[in-house]
Amino acid sequence: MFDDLRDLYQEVILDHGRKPRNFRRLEDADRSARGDNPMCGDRLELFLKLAPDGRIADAAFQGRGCAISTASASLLTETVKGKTAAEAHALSDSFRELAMTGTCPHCQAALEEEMERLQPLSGVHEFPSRVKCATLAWHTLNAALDGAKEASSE
Amino acid sequence: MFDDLRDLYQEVILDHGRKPRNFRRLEDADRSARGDNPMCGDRLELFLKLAPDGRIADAAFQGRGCAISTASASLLTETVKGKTAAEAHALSDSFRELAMTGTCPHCQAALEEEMERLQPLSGVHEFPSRVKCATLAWHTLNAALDGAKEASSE
Amino acid sequence: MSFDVERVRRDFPILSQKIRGKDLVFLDSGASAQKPRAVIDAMVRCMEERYANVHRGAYFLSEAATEAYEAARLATARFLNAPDPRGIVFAKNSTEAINLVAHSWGRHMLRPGQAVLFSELEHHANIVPWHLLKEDKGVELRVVRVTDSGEIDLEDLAAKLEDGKVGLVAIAHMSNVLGTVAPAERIARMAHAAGAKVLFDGSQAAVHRRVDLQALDADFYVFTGHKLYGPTGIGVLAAKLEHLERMPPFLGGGDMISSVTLERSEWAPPPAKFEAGTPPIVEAVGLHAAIDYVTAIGMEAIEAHERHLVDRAMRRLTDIEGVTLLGRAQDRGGVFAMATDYAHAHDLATLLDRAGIAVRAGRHCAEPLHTRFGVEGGTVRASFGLYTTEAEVDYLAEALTKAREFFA
Amino acid sequence: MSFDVERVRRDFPILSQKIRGKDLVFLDSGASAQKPRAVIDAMVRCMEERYANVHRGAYFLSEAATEAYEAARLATARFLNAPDPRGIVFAKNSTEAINLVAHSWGRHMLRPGQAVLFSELEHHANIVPWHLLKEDKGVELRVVRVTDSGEIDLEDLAAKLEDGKVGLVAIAHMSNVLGTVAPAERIARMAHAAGAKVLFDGSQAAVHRRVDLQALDADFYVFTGHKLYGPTGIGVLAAKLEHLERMPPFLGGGDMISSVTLERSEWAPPPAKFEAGTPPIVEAVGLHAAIDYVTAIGMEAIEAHERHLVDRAMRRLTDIEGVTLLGRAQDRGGVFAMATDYAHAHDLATLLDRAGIAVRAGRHCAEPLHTRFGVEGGTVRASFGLYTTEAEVDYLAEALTKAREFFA
Ligand SMILES: Cc1ncc(COP(=O)(O)O)c(C=O)c1O
Ligand SMILES: Cc1ncc(COP(=O)(O)O)c(C=O)c1O
Repeated sequence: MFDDLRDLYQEVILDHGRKPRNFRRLEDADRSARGDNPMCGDRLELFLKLAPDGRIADAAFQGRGCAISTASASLLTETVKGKTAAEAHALSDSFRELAMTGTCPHCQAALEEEMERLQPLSGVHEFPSRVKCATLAWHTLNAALDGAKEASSE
Repeated sequence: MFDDLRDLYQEVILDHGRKPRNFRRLEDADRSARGDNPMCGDRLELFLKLAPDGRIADAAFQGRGCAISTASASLLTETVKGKTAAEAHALSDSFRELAMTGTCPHCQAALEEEMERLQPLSGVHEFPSRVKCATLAWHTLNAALDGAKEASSE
Repeated sequence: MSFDVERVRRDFPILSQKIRGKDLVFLDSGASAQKPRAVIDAMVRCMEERYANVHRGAYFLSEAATEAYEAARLATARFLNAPDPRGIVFAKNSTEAINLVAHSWGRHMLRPGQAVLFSELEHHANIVPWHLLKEDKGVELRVVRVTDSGEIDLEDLAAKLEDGKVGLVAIAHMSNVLGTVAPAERIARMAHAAGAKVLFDGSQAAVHRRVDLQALDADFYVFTGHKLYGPTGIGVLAAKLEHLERMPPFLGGGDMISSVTLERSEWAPPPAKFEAGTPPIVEAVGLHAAIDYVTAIGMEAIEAHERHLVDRAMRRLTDIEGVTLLGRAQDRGGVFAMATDYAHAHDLATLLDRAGIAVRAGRHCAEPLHTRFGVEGGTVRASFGLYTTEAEVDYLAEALTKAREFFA
Repeated sequence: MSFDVERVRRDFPILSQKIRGKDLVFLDSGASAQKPRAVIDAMVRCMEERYANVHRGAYFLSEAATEAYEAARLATARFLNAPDPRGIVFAKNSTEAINLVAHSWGRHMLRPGQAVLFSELEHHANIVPWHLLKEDKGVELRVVRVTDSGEIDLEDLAAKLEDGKVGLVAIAHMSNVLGTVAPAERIARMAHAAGAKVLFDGSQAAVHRRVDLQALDADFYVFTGHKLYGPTGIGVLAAKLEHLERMPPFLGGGDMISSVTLERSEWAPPPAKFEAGTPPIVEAVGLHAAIDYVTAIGMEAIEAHERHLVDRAMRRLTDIEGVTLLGRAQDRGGVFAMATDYAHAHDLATLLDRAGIAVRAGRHCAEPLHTRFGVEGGTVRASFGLYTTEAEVDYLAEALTKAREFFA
C-alpha cells in the first residue's frame, strides 16, 4: 500500500525522527531561535554554542514536529558542528535547494560530505506541503546565526 | 429600432411623463409621504388632502423620476381622488399586481374604471427593473395613508 | 426516494480522478466539499449566457443576473426555513459572516459589561472575531467547557449564563473536529431565557442536516458555500430582520447606501446594507444550484446515509491499535479526528495520500480544542460527504492499520 | 502582435447571444466585464480536476489547489509589477479591499488630527469607508475638487495637502463615470512629499492600462476581478509589505493566525494575516486565467484598441443633439456618461436595451460626482471592453439619435 513511500521515509529519517540526536536545551547557548510552522503546528527551538573562533561548537534543539522536521533538525545539529557562520549559511542554502528541487547541482564541493548525509531528505521535494517541514530547522538556523529570535517557514 | 417599445411607452405615458398632472405641493395636505427608489435615484413626495368623511379630496405630488414613475404618480393622483382609504389601498394592491404580472384577474369590479385608466402602465411587467419605477408612487400612497413618512420601492 | 451513492458519485466529476495512480478516496469534505456537475454547469451557464452586474441595470442581462442573484437568496431562505429572505446576507464565507456580526452587532449592540460566550470546540472563525472584539471594546469572553466525550457541557453553560451578563452565545452547530452536533434548540432556549442572543456557526451542520431557523429561533446563523458542494467565495449570514435593521453597516461602498453626499451616507435597508460592492454573483448562482442539488436528494436521505457511515466508522476506527478517536458525542456527524501513538499527523496524512486517501492533518483551525484534548501536535481528520461510501471507510481503516506497520 | 477584435470576440461565449432577437451590444463592461472561455475553462478545470481547500492539506489535491492559489498571487504581483508577492492580498472585491485599508490601516495608523483626502469623482467604494472611519475615529475628510473638464484639480490637491495633516490620499486611478485617468505618479509624488500615504482605486484603470506599482510607488492599490474579465468574488489589495506587517488584521478566523488560545490570538505574517477563512480558491484560478488572457493579448494592444474606440466615441457622441457628455479629460478611457434633454436616463436605457444595447442608467455609485455636474437624476453610461468594436460605437450613436425622435 505504501511501498513507494520508502523514498521519502527512508530508514535514516524514521530513525532520526524517532530518536532525534542532540535533542536537548543548551543552557549556555550563545545563540538561539524559535522556529514556527503555523500551518502544521510544528515548533522548535534551536541552540548554538560558539567557539572562540566563531565556529559552531555545539548545536541542539527541542520542540515537536513530524518525522521529517524532527529528522531534519536532528541531522542539522550533526552537520553544522565545526562550521563557521558563513559555512553554516551556505549549507542551509544548499539544503533548502535540495529540499525544494531534489538536487543541488551548484552546491559547494566543500560541503559534499554534509550534503551526502542530508541526501535522505531530498525525497521531500515531491511533496510540496512537506518541504516546509524539512526546511523549518534550517530557517531557524539562519535566524539564530543572524541574531533574530523567530523564524517561520510559512 | 424601437418600435416594439410602443407597448411600454404608450402615448399616454409619454404625455403624463412630460406633463404630469397635479404636480405641485399641497400646502394644506393632511397626509404626505416621501418615496425613494435608491436603486435608480427616483424620489417623490406625495400629498393627500382628506375630506371630512375621510375620502381623498385632493392628491398631488412632486419629485423627479423617469417617464414611467412620473406618469404612474400622475395617474395615481387622478385616480385616487374621491376614494376612501380602503378603496385607495385596494387600488394600490391591484395596480401593483397589474405592474408585476400585466393583468389583474382578481381585481374588484368596483375599480374597473380606474384600472382601465392605469392599463397603459401594464407593459412594465416585461421589464423587471422598471416595475419599481411604476410602483414607487403607490408604495408612497400606502405609506401616506398609513401615516408613515417614508416608503421605498426597493 | 432511495439514496444511491454510486449514482450520486457520478454527479461529481472529480471523484473519477486517479491520484498518483490510485482511486481518489476524498475524506476531506469537512474542509471543503467537491462540486457536482449541476453546480459547475450553473456557474458556466451564468457566465456564458446570463452574466452582467446586478442591480441598477435596466437591460436584459443585468435583469436576468439580478433575478438569478435574488432567486439564490430566496432559495437560501427556504433551505434554512428562514422567516424572511431579507434576513439572508451573502458574505464571502462563514468567517466573514461571523466577523460581520462581531463588528456590526457586537460593537454596537453589546453594552459595556456584557459578555460573549463561546465553547472550547469552536473553529477559529468563531473565536478570533471575539478576541478582536474584546481588544476593541473590552467585552468579556466566556468559554463553555466541552466534556470528555466531546459535548458542550450544558451545566457549565447554564452556570455561565446565570448572572445574565452574557449578550451573545456563539456556538458551533456541529464541530469540525469532533463531529459533535450541539443541542441547538436547547441552547437557543437557554440563551434567550438568560437574555442573550444566539449565533450558530452552521458551517458543518448545514451540510449534513436539515436546518430550521424558525424552530431554532436563532438570532444569527452562518454557513459557507464551498462546504455545501457549492462554490468558494460565498457564505451566508441568516439573521433576524429586526437585528439587521438596527445594525450599522460593516463594509461601506456601492449598493449598500440609499444616498451619499461628500459628507455622509445613508444606508439602504437590509440585506443591501450589508452587501457592499459587487456581490458574488456567479457564486450565488452556484450556491443556488448546490441547494437545489441537496434538496432534490433530500437532507433526510443525506443524513440517513451519513448516519450509516458514522456507525460503520465508529465500529471500524475504534478498534485499530494505536489509534485514538477524539470525542464520542451521542449526536454526531461524519467527522473523525484521530491521534495515533505511532506517527505524527502530518506523516500519517502523507502516507494515506499515497494510498489515494485525502485527509487533513493538523489542528483544523481548532487549536484550543486540540489543547483541551492534549493533542497539541494535531490530529488526522477524516470527514465525510454525501458521496462517501462504506468501502471508503473500510479502506481508511485498513490503511490506518497498515500505516502502523510502516512506521513500526 | 496585431489586435484582431473579431478574433477576441470569439473568445467570449456570451457575445454571440441574441438579446430579444437583437445582437448583443454590451456596453456595460465598466460595471462588470464578460468572461472569456479561458477563464470559464480554468474555473471548470479547477472544480473538476484539482479542487480541495488550500493550505494545511498534506495530500495531492490540496497541494495542487494551494499551488494554483499561490500561483495566482504571483501572477497578480507580476501583472501589477508589485515589489513583493507577499504584498498581494486577495479580498472579495475592490470594496472589501478599500474597507480593509480603512479598518486596519486607517483605524490604527492614522493619528488624531490627521485627514483622509479623496476626490469628488470617487466611486462610493472610495467614499463610504472613509465616512465610516470618520464616524468611528473622528478623522477629518478632505475632498479634492474635480474641474469642469472632469480632471482632478491638482492645484486644489496641492492646497489641501499643504498643512501636512493629510495621512492618506485615496484617489481613483480611473473614474468609472468620466473615464478620467488620474496622473497617478504625480499624485503619489505630491502625497508622499506632503507626508501622506497614497491609495489608488484601480478598479477601472487596471483593466485598461498597464499598471506599474513600482513606478507609481503606491502604498495601496486595489482592483477587482470581475471587471478584468475574471470571476466575481475576488478582489485584490496590493500593498507595500511594510504597511501590511504593521497593520492589525481585519477579519479574524482560520488561516490568519499563527496561534490561538482561548484567551488570545497571534497573527500570521502577511498576506495570510489578511486572508481569514477559506479564500476564493476557484476565483483566484479564474483571475489568474484572466490575467494570462489580457497579458497574452498585451495591455498595450488593449490600450491602443480602446484609444481608437475612445477617439471615435468622442467624435460620434459629441454631436448628437440633446446629448451632453460628462467630462472631457485629456487622458481618458472608454467610459462615457451622458445626460440628455429628452429622456430620463432610465427610460433611455430601457429604449437602448430594446435595440440590444446594454448600458447602465443611474448615478453609477458616484452620487457626489453627479451632484457636482448637476445631473442628480443620473446619466446613461456606456463603457467599453477589449471586445468593443467601432461598429458598436456607431450603433450606439445611431440609437441615441433615434431615441430623441422616439421621445419627441
Ligand atoms: C472606480 C471603482 N471603484 C470601486 C468599484 C467597486 O468594485 P467592486 O464592486 O468590485 O467592489 C468600482 C466598480 O463598481 C469602480 O468602478
Ligand atoms: C465549524 C466551522 N466554522 C467555520 C468555518 C470557516 O468556514 P470558511 O473558511 O468558509 O469561512 C469552518 C470551515 O473551515 C468550520 O468547519
